[in-house]
Amino acid sequence: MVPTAYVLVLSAVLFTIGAVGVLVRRNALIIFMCVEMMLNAVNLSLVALSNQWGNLTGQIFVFIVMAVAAVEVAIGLAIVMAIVRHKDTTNVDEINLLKW
Amino acid sequence: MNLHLAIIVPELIIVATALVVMLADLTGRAVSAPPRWRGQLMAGLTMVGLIVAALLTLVQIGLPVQDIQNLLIGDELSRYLNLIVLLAAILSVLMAWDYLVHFTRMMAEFYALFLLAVAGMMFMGKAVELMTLFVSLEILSVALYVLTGFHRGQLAGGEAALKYFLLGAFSSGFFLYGATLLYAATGTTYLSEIAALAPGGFFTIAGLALLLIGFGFKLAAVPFHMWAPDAYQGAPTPVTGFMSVATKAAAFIALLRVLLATISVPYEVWSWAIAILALLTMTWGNLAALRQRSLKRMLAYSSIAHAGYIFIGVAAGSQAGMNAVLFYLFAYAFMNVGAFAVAAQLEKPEFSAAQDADISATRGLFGRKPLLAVAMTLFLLSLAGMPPLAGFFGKMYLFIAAVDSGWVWLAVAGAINSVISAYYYLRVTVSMYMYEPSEETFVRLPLQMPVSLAISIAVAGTVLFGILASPWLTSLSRSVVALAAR
Amino acid sequence: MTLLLFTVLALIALVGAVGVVMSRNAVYSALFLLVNFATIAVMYFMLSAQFLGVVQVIIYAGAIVVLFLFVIMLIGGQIGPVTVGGRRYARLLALVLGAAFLLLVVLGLGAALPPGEAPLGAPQAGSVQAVGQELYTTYLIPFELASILLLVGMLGGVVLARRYRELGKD
Amino acid sequence: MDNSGSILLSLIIWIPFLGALILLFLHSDRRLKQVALGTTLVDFLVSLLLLVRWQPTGEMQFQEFFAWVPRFGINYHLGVDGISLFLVLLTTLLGPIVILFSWNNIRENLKAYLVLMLAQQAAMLGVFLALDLVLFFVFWEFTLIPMYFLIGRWGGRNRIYAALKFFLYTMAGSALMLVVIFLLYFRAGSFDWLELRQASLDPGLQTIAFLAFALAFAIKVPLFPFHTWLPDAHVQAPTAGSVILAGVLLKMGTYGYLRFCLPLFPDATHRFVPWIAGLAIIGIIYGALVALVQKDVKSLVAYSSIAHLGFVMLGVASLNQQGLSGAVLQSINHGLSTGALFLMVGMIYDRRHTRLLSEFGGLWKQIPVFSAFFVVVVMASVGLPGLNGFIGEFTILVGAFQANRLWAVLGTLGVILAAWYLLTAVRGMLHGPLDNPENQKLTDLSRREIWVLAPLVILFFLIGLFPNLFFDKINPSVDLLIRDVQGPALALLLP
Repeated sequence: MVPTAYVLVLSAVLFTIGAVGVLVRRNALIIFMCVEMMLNAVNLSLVALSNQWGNLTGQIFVFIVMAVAAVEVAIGLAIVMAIVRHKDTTNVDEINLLKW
Repeated sequence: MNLHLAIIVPELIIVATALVVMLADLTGRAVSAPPRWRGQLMAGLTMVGLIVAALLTLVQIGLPVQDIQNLLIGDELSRYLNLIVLLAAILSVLMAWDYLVHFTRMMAEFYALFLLAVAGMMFMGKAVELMTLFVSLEILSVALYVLTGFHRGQLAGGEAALKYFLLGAFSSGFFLYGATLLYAATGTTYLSEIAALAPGGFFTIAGLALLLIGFGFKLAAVPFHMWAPDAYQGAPTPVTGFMSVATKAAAFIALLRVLLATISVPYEVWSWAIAILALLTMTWGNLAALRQRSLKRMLAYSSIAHAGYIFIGVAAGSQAGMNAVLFYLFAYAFMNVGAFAVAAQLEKPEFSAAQDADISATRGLFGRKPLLAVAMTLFLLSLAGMPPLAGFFGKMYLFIAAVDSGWVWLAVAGAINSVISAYYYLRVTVSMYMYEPSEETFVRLPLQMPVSLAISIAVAGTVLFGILASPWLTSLSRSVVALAAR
Repeated sequence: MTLLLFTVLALIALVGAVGVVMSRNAVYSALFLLVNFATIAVMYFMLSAQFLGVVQVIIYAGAIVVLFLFVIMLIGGQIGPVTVGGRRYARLLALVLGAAFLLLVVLGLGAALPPGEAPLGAPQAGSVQAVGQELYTTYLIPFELASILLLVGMLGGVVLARRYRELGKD
Repeated sequence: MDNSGSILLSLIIWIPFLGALILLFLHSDRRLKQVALGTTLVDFLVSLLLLVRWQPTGEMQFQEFFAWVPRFGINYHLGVDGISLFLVLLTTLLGPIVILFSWNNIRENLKAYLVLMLAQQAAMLGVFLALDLVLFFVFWEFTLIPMYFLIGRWGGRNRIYAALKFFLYTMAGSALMLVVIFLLYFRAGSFDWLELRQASLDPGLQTIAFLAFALAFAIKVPLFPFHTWLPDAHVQAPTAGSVILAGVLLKMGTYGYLRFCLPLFPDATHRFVPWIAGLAIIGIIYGALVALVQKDVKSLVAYSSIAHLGFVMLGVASLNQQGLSGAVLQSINHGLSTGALFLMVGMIYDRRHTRLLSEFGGLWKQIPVFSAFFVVVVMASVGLPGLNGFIGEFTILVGAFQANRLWAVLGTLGVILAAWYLLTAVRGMLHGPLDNPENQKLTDLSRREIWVLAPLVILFFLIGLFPNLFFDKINPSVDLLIRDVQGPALALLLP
């Protein structure tokens, strides 16, 4: 069996990679993918903890997070599309009408 | 199972109103009613829903605390939050009433999303379980992302939405991780159980820290504020007014609930974190506002600064501090939505958000529209914290609470910040009173009835709330919990 | 045995994650994301969360990544390879912050968790029935709230996707 | 006759506010002016009732009490004693005078102007009458708002700078005071002046509180290094604004020292009194020297204010009966005489649209009534025996002499300098040949203008000849104040 700690550490590493990705990348789509990766990393923790504690709360939480992620993706990509129709870039540095 | 559904009747009414608005729109289209007429109908329906919800909330005040399966709680805190959110929403809908027709035909969608955002905030104020809290937070966030980008005719709106969305989603990640760590510490997501188990140690502290980051983003606290000026500037002005007040209110209440649950983290630890956040937020917000030329962007930075002031009350942690936070949020709802309402009247319809009304657009406003100028002056002076306006009393209660809890330096920093902020608020009054109207001066004429009503209500609130609300403050104090003595 | 499998999966997930961040082309990022999601789905099965494993495949791999790819393809010609961020100091800062965060969390986790293996629930713990039972009783409210959230998402999608027309031209 | 439980003080404060509200609904200029003048006159007459029903005691009287925010013990608590009595009367007297003065020379936005004047008056009265620290602070800060707009909208060429400087300076000064008020509340348990006066605060708190209060008041007075807002504000303000500024607003600072700093923080007072005296003396000499070289009459009067207020502060610093009584009386004197000076400068400015000394000369031949009034006003300001200024300055110097001889000597130097620059002004304006053709068309004072000045001149003589009418009411309160200040210090000397 896999010790919970290992899963949590993996999850923390994935979360950090995602967070760093958000900070270093300038492409809105990739930033967004990194955010999704962060949510996923947390989900992994939740599932492992659900086992650790022997209740289903963590798994329910994951289910809820998936719904949230789905909505966020729908809205986020729609926003990106709306912008691209105006201006042909997804590079957030080029989107500089307002200061970043 | 305890399903006291009565406690969420106001929320349900808001959600139902959103559905009614959409259905009414379909009907309106079916009979091909003219767009303007449809817009009035939507706004009217929204208004009715908001007012009914507010009345029901008023009826609930004083009732005993009840909960639904320990997930949602109907206590005084949540009822006062409802009132703050609904007040801001009512004023903003009045503001949007005639503003919307300038840039969109999707009135029904606007009002429906607006109502759902309101519902999300109200649920957030009631949520006492981390999943429920998270979903409520997402409801209001997603609705606001869309509302921010609602002005489809301009690039700035879309960009504001994108930035708001990306950083909002980013912060959701932190929020979620924080919640997960609290679950890791206790094996439960119920705040009451987390508080009862009260485990100390790494998980709780780290969980609270990550949740604080998440809340920091939502509250636009420095250094998590990068999205706020753009989102506030790019959003349609009624949305800006609404979200600058109501989102803050909901997030602060949720923050209080989380702090109440993480009982094992010592007061000395988290209050210092909050105090530093308060100091950074108000100082940076005010300093950045000094340099702004756009009226809306200046108000955006000012609302960052105001989150800093409110943090002072949280750092105090006492019952007086919590009272002060609620009191300030009420005062803030009047004065800030009022200020944005006036700002909205100074925008030319063809303005895109990237070049919205400069401060110079208020030049000589006193000569053109004296009443509008006087109203704006009252809002600005109140935001600066001048007596006898509501903003002064709000700050006063915050500072009293801070001094009571030993945070004298924080109160001093707040007072000094008020002086800094006075400079940029006064610049607007200088422009309004001490110059003659210029070419750039633009006032949307005629001033429509709904927005006049909104401004009048806001003026009345700004002037009278501070002076007359003292008995109310006493009743408030009975019901609000103290953090420090958790 | 399972530990070995876990290690392999973890490495794949990490490669996927790093790939998402480092890829020059958004399409590759999306594909790496798919790898990451898929390995996590397998891990869900290992952690006896069968229902979530299936949902993970359907929602993340099936819907979300596809949606990403779809958008990239739709606007793809225009974005091409996007260079990794401009400001060097900002990237450095992000890396330092990330490293510090990771160090803190991993150290803390090591200290906070007791050694030993996770007590495993019943084999059927994460089945559709079990999850469904909880979801529709104990956590009915968040579930219902999620439906409001989906309503918001639907409305938002409608608003954002509708082609913008100048007023007066419709 | 017991006068507690009367609502006289509330009436005095709220009548101008009520008048301002009524003004909002009027339209004709004539009616506006009539109502404003009527309001201020009624307010003045009501305030005279204070004299009628006055009790010969130094304690607070006409007290009103009403719990405002019970949770924090914030009350609507008003009261008046010998120290504030004449400041209140001065404020209500200057009200109708400045409105009468503004009768014809405010042409735009008369309504806003009058509303602001009335609001200003009400707020200043509130400052002098409030006995609750929070209430006091509310009025104190509120006084900024009308004056800011009066300067900024109706002021001179550099008005915006002056208005902003005035506002921000004063607000910055009082920011600390606000926090310290709360600190006092938690250490001493009350916002109420009467209770705080009974409480004995620990020395550390006294020092902090004294410094915070003293800073706010020093900016208002203004004491020497904090004075830089004053010349700007005074010179740029419209005449009526200058009169209110010099006549009443500055007195809020000296009053603050007398009412709060001295009795509430006696230990700290003793520690810092030499500093205050030092700054006051620097102010006296600096103000006088700078006034000497001014070319603009209004600037000259503005700088003379710094010098005169230095005198008042010297009296405060002497901490004895003569000094303090003199300070109270000299506050009134300065309000009357400098107010009159600003009015007369305003009158000549309305005619000639210049205030440069070099533009005038020989006015005595052309406008004798004006000149006569001017000489009397200047003499009052210089401190000619028989007029009010003499009484005030002399009493202060006696007090200062008892406290520290050097102070008195340096103060006397200030008197001489004051005579010098004011007489220079008189000579430059009234004497010499009437060689400027512009001045040959000048008209003398109108009947309205005489009405404006007459009450002030009458009071010069009244105070100058019968000072005890005033000292009788001031002294009992000053005695109580001295008991508060000296008590702990004397107690320290005892074994």
